[in-house]
Amino acid sequence: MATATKEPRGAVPHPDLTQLDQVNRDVLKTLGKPGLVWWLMLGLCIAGIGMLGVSWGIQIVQGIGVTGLTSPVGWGVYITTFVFWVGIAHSGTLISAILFLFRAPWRQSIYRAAEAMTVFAVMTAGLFPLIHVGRVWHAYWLIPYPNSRFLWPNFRSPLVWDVFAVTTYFTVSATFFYLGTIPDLAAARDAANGFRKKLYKVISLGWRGTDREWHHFGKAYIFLAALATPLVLSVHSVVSWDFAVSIVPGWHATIFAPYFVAGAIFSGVAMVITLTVPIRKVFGLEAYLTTKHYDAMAKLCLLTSMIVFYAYLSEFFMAWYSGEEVERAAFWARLFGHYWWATWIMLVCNGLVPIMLWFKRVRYSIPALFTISIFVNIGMWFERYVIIVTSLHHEYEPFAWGVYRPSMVEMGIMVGSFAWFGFWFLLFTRLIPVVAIAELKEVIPTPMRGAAPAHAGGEGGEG
Amino acid sequence: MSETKGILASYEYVDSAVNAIEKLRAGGLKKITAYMPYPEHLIEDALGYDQSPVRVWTLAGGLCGAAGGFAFTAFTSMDWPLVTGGKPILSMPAYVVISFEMMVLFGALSTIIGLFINSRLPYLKPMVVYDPEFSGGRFGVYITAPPERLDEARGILQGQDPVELREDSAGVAHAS
Amino acid sequence: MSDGLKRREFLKVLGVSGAGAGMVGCSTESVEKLMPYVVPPEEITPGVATWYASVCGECEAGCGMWVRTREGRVVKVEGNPDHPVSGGALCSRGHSSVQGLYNPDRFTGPMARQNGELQPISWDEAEQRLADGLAAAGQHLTLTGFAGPSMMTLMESFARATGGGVVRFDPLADAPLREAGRIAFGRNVVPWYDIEEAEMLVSFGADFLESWLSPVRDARAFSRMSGVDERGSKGRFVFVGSRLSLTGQNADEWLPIQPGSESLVALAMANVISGAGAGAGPYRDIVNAYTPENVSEATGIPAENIRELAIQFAEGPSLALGPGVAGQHRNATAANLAVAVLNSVAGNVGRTLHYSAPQLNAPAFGYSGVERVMQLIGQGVVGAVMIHGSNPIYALPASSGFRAAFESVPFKVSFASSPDETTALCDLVLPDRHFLESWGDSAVRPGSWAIQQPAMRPVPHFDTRQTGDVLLSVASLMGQDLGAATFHDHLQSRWQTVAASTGTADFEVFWQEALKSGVVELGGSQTGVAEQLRQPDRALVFDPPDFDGPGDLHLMVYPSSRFGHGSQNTNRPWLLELPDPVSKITWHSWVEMHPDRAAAMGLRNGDMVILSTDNGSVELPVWTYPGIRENVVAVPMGGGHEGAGRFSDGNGVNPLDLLPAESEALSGGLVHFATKVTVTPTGERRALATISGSDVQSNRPITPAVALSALTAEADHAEEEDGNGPLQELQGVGGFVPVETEGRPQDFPLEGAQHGEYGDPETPRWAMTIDLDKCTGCSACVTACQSENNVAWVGESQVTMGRDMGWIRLERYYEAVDASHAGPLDVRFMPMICQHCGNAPCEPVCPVYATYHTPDGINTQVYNRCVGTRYCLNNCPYKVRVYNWYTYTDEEPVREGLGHAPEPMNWAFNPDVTVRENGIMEKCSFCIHRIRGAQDRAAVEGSVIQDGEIIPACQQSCPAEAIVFGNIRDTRSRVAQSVESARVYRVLDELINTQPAVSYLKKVTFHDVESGEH
Amino acid sequence: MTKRWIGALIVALATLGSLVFVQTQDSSETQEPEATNGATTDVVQPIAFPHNVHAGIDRIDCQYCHFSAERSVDAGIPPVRTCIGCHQIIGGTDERQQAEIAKVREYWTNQEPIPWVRIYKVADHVHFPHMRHIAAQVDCAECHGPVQEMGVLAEVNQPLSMGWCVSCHIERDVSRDCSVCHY
Repeated sequence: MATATKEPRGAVPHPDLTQLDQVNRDVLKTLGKPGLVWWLMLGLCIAGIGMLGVSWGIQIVQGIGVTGLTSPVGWGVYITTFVFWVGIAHSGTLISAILFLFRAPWRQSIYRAAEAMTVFAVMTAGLFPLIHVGRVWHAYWLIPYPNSRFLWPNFRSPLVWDVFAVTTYFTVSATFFYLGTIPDLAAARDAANGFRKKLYKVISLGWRGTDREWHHFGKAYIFLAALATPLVLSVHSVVSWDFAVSIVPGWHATIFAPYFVAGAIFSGVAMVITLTVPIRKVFGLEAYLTTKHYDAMAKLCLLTSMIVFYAYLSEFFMAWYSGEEVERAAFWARLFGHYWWATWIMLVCNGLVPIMLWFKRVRYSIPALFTISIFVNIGMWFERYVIIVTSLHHEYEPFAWGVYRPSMVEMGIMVGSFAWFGFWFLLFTRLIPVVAIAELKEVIPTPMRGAAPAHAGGEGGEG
Repeated sequence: MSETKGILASYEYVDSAVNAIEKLRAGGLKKITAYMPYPEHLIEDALGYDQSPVRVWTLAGGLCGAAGGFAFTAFTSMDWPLVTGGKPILSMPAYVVISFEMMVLFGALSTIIGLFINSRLPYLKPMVVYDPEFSGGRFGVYITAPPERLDEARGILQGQDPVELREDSAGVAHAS
Repeated sequence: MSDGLKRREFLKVLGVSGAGAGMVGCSTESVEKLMPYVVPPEEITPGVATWYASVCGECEAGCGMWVRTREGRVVKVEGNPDHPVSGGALCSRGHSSVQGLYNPDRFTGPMARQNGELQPISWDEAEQRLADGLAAAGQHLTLTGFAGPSMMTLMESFARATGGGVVRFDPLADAPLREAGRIAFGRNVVPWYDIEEAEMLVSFGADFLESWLSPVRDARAFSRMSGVDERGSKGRFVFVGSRLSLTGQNADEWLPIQPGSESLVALAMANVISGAGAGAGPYRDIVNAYTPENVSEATGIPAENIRELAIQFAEGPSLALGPGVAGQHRNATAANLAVAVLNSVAGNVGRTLHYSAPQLNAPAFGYSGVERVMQLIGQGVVGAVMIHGSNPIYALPASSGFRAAFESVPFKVSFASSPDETTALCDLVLPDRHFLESWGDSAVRPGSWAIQQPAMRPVPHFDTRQTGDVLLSVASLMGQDLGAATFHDHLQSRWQTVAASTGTADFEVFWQEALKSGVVELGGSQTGVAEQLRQPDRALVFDPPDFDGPGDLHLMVYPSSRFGHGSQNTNRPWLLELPDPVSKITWHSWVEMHPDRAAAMGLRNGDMVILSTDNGSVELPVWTYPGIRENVVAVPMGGGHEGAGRFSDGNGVNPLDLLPAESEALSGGLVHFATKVTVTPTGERRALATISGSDVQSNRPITPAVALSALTAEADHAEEEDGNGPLQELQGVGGFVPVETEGRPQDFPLEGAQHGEYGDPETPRWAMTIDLDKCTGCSACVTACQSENNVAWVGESQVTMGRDMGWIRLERYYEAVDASHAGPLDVRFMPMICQHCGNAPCEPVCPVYATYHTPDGINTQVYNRCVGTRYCLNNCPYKVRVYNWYTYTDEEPVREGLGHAPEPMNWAFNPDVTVRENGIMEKCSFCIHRIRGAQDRAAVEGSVIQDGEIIPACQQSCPAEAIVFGNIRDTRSRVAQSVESARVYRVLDELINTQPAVSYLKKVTFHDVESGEH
Repeated sequence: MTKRWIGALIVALATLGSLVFVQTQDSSETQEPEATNGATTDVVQPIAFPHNVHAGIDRIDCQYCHFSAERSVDAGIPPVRTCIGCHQIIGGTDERQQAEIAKVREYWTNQEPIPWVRIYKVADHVHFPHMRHIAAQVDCAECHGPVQEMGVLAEVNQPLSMGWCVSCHIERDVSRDCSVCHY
């Protein structure tokens, strides 16, 4: 991507975009009246949320026992799905912040969708720690607040780190997201009328696009990006430490942090592809989300897939090379034990399928990418399932070994979480410009009456 | 300066706006507000901005967050000392995680505050001197000047043949 | 002292003591009433436990027990240290008697059958009916299980007075043993076995650690005999039998003989010892005939193994036991006789077993007695049958036709306190009191008597009367005077004579003393009499008996170590959910098959099969077990109850239906081991409700052992070798150099963590040592812990999922188990409890400090703080943390089939321990309430806690005396000294440096275990 | 533009509300259903027992009736015999007293326990050993208030919240180890 940054403005992939206000017209029309399909999907999502609610209700009333969880497998589908969504949440900020700092010119048209995905994914992930605890009515004890008992949470516990990491990540990425939308909301305001105009008026904070606004906006944006970048890396590192700081064979590995971050970006980018392909079709944004973008994302997928696969292999190698009996047994069980199928799904989806991305033809074929991205999403969910469940079911104490089978309630909640995510994302597509209008204008040719001034070749993106 | 008047010109092209601004400034007319659909730094350069103070906010917020996070974790574990896993009451490495997260959080939040303060957001007054086109494709230059120099200013703006030229009797844009 | 009962006025409402009644987190009671005493009983202080000495009524062994009561309700039973049998310990069945007392399915009052249904009636009416019924019946019979001497005499005198007879009936009659004693030495008794005296023990299938005679006493004696002592000497135990029971698994060597060939091995040994029978007196010819060579064919054991064994046996002092149920075949008496002969020729009679000091269980008629009863009924002589303390309909094989005979009796009466298969047929039920509510006595051997006294007023839910009292009043209704108004008087009058024999002047004093200590030792049981063998007066067949049916799969139906013969007292969740010590299966029945045999038939664990004989068939799942011969399948007794209560009904099958109804020719005992079965797979499967995840250790240092030779050679070196064995191995295959495990139990907390209360060197560090060379895997500790700590039972479905809640997981690992030939046997037992690690992995991961380390070194769990993230469970390498997946302690089950505590079962909750609710993690707390209680007392009295003053429930109940608990910082404490042993190790410590407070002492084997084997 | 302020207001209220919720959750934790925070009570006892008369005017020692306080976890409720011990003779001055005392005698003649209504009770997961607090010279009144002045026993220091216990333990510098009370 570093190569892409040095390309002169305009060489980037919007050859057929010349007019600045054309961008407004194209993008803002996505905010028009939603069609039947949209309503159907929204209904579906609401139904799904209903299922989530009911399942959770049953669990709260009867007890956590309605899950398939048992000893020794104390964590299962819930934590799996939690990690999955946190992972998904990563590519958003990655694309908007890191690629921004790297001046990757292909980010502008996708980062809005990616960031929205991030925010909603964290919102989804945030549900699971609550769903997962045995006494949810006491879950607030994890938050450090002055109370009548003089009690504080235990800051040595990775779960408390999680609380901080995830909430921080949510706050920052939500802020980042909102900040980026302000100028576009203003644009929407100027185009809209009636109720929507009032709405946008409020949420665009009276943005006018004056030099002063833009000046500070740009700086703030850079600093936020600079802060968000380490945050992205830290959040999934912290999540990985939930496992790495434990002594469970299969969890207790130093490679976990980078391995999880790579995995997160991998799944995140795949999810961006999965989400943007339909948007592109439905809203006819081919001019904005061009094959060049997908090529770039595919490359990112390929890279991270290789990192992740390397991590898998190195884990197996370390298990063998350490000669540590328990470790070896755990990984043997992972490959050929009770959960072999999950492991092989993971290896195929995350290691083998992405190999196709080496071929340019595949990278430039939207349907192919869409299919692969689906595979990757499935594979990454199973990666977490494998890490959590297979490690726990085959630990130190042979007499205590046991297996875990997810229950209907868990499945209901897991599926419901996708509905919950979808619900917010659908709202987003109709309320907020899915492509960053203002920033996109930076990468289409500047309207010049005369010859462009000598110094007009500077990089875009720098606000 | 109630008698001050303002003129708003909106341009199709960046360089028109840039030239207008440069000429105005050359003529000592400095009370300029530019409108852009996107951060066009040719214009910013023309207006001659230096570093934004927002970065100070970021730094301050970050430092406070980090320090606060560390102090808080340390305080809570000394407040009711309990040994877990044979670890020291003050398990510094664990607390680093918390203070890092706090640094990012407070850094980010204070950056936003800094931004809002510096760029006068949210903007609450009615948008008299504004053109919806500015969020679309046009570039606006708004100048306020004492009455005796108004014609000069108008001349310069006209010189870059604007799409539109609007007189503003109140000069609100610079009241903020 | 009939006012003795009034003095234990019961507080009518629970929860007076605060804890126990409600749930963690939320207190749900509405306005709560405080019910004070009307007249305060001197010995009861609210909030302080009161103890009563009594005798366990669960089996004939008659263990003396202490009953702990709080505010007048029984909350726990424990062994009475002064009692010769229990010696302070108690088995699982004994502990579960509390659930018998509070069993919700007990009869709520006397019942009479009206138009087919048992309807409640008043006691007066009930007694009147009984009187009339008996008067009308003419001849009547009483069929009774075991009962104390006073009760027996009363029943007999009642029978005499009212024209009837008493038949003492026991499904597992020891008739053959007695008959053998009579033939051999002219003593028709069960001899006193002094296992402790022996250095070489051979059991011919006698399961003396679980169901044979007196398990608790024998377990203690056995562990003392076989446990290695300071001098490094250790008794050897050889098991001769075709199936390894729990007892068998404790053997050092196993001779897997052909079914029914015990007598051959015994005689062949006798042959070797007695010099071809020369020393066998009247048995010389018999013994002479059975040389090891001759029998090796029929027994499947090579001659040299038998010779070797015989030679070791001859060295003495030795002891041969049995045969137990394995010998209950058509030549049972001969088999018992063969063992008697063996003991005799080895010179053990009068040394390690004493016919002169027999165990005074009232002689039981075997099955022949029942046959006689059926005969009389058939002749129509018997107009009424009374059932007491037994459940013949269940306990007798269906083929016996007893049911039909019993039904034909015009007037059928039962004294059972809770419904069972027999009461379902009775016309009149006069529920007896539970033994914890009633008077009684026991005499287990000459010169030692024990009193059974009521520990509480009868549970108010059940309007019961002690059968003794009923008999007396009925007798008077029938115009007979049995010389006492109440059973209490009858008992005292009998004890007058006991008092007299001690020469005590003041009986009242004597009586009070007896009530306090619970046992009276008169001494005078004379031992050391070496009886001589007599000329046999019966025709004897020593050869293996013939078995009915085709094929080669011999069916062994053995008494369960949890339920005994299982015809009674099975309606108890604690027992039903207690993992069987051998199979580790709970709730349901199973059939044991050798893995090879199962594989040959294409069967795996959990495959359903139909066992069928000429007498019947049952369907149950397969459990493959290497400890059983390929030509034997085994099924435990006690399953398949109908109408015996909500918990036991529908669990498993009753294997007795497969047996022929036949009494052994010489003794009249019921023949148990007499048939073969055909096994037909149904193609169905079920998940076994087992707690076992793996039967082998997979090269982990969980239960390492040390060979006796290595230990005695140079203890320290052996220890070194062994301790670092795993590390050296690991380094052998590359990388991995583990951290040095600094930090012994007494070193907690290490430097960094010393702060405030944690810094004080004066604070104790509680620690425990468990001697795996003594542990017999009997699982008494599991139930004791469950009773003491309000540990919930969860139900079959939950156990099947792996959600069992036992705080003690008694692990069982096979090291060397080979049924194909005689050789060393090595089964390791490991009571896995919370290790209270100094570096506990579970603690730092808890986000809310719900688990942390107390200054006195306990890894504690604050139930009400727990939010239930289950992270600690994941991070516990020992997997000793159990989670409340549901609320298992409500009166109603949260879902069908889940654990619950219906009224009055919740009366058994220990008020000192919080009752947990859904979503909370729990685990062994080192019985912290006992520690805190002792500290409270000490603080108030200004005294210092002595070593041994605080005893956790598991140590307290352990018959094998394998557990030691105490403050390890006190160098004089037993626990501190025990960790000095050369055998000491801590589980997984050198792998993950958890620094447990629980140390284990390695099992010692006679065969070589290469250093660091695990 | 006022819209935005309304919005802000709503957000603020929401946050405040949730905090309040959390705090209330917090105290309801140890709250007894019958407990009220004031020093009054609406509990009706079977017998209008005046503590002020017995403990105040008559100066009867608390542990004369609450007999097990110094040697047990429970303070103990006086058996009817203790009451009748005095009230055999003492019949009360005015007829209100006489009426109440008559009830006591009635209970005694019927040999029935008096169903007192419980006032003080810690949550079930808390173990409060009275004897240790007596041994530590903690005056009964420190927890139970000036009983000797109460005609009707009122609930002071209710709910018996953990914070209340802990602050006293901190004050007296005694152990705050969780497992002192929770096991």
